Amino acid sequence: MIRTSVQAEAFDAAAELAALGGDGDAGALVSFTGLVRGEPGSTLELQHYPGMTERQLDAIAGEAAERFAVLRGRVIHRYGLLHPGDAIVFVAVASPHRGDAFDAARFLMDWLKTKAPFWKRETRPDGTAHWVEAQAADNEAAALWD
Amino acid sequence: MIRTSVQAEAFDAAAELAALGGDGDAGALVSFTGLVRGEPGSTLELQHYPGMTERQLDAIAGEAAERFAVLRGRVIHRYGLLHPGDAIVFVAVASPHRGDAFDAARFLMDWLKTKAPFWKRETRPDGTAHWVEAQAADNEAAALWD
Amino acid sequence: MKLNILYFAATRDTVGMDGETRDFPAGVATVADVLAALEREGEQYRAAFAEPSCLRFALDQVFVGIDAPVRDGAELGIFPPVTGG
Amino acid sequence: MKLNILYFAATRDTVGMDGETRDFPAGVATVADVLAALEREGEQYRAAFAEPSCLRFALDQVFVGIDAPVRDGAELGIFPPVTGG
Repeated sequence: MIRTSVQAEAFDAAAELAALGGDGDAGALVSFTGLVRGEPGSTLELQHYPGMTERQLDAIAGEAAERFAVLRGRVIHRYGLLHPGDAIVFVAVASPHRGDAFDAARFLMDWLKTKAPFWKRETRPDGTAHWVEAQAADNEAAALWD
Repeated sequence: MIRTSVQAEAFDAAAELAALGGDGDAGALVSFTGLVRGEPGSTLELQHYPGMTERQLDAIAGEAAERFAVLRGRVIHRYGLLHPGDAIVFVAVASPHRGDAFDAARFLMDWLKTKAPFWKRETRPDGTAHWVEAQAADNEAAALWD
Repeated sequence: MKLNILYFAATRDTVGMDGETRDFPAGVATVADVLAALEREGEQYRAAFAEPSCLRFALDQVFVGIDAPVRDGAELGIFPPVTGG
Repeated sequence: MKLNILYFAATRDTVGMDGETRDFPAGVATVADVLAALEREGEQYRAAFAEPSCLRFALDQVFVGIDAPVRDGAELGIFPPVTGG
């Protein structure tokens, strides 16, 4: 019901969004697109844990479908080399009413941030690189759904 | 900063979304699309208060930009005759972080629902028609932002 | 005192017109006074304004309460609670 | 007891490899035991596991705590807190 993908390729958020609308069952469609922030010339590399990533995305999607009224949904997470402005992650949910669509999309993102095995490595234009640190705020956001 | 439109014509949610992404300043892009619910053959007519509608949408957009970290945003509300599955309203917000993007989009929708002068009239396949009643839940949702 | 009154949605259907420009006698000072004056004009107004708590008002396109003062030349919108979005 | 160990992100960089299959002696019963055994093998492990509270673990691709029991043939992932999304 909420289809998930892990891929290196770019995705077409527009086409994904259009596919979820339906023909009268959904009153609300919420999408979240996560984008690479950074100055021109910087890059972001996303590493992930093949196999576990797919399992976790499906588990998170299943939990969302159980907690909220979700008619259709979509989760796409990219890995590999990305540039500022590139889309990293896409979450979209179609629901009868807007409360469930907003809640489910936000839940998916909050859980993805803390439960999907991805790691970001940022390289600045001058060539220095570092692994992005996990944010306490992300754990707090995820904990609100416990 | 949050551009608003009131129009009878359909809009291209994909193009609107793509226009908000930016090139590295935004980390989060949230969109909400409101769709016509109903069985095949039913229709929805949206009446509005020309002049006041534009003023209210701009006021609501201005309030959202003041309350949340919004880099770019878009609000489109349609009027006229619509069919099940048609998009009625589109709200999208680009922010540095996902909390602001989600909050701003939800705020825009909650205020639109209670402060923008639109009225929905539903016609069933058998020809019976009625004005849609305002929902107490919508007032409660809007009041949470007071 | 002249007002340009606009009706919307079910209120428009019950009153039977989109709007009207009307002269009101001295003493009509608030939105509530306007409603009362119109109710004296005919059954369609009495039906449309029967439950004022279910009506909303805008003066010059800004939401106001039923006790808001009206002034000559203003645009007064009368309509049910909004249902857009 | 044989384990297929996978390292990711900064942990991978510090250990210096993507992963390894290793035999552990009897008595290595938990994730914590595995870390201790590896730390005896070399400086790169001691550096990578210096702050175990900053590590996360997955057994057969399911998150577990540091006290989780390991079993022969399992896949053990060792990595920093995730930062996707």
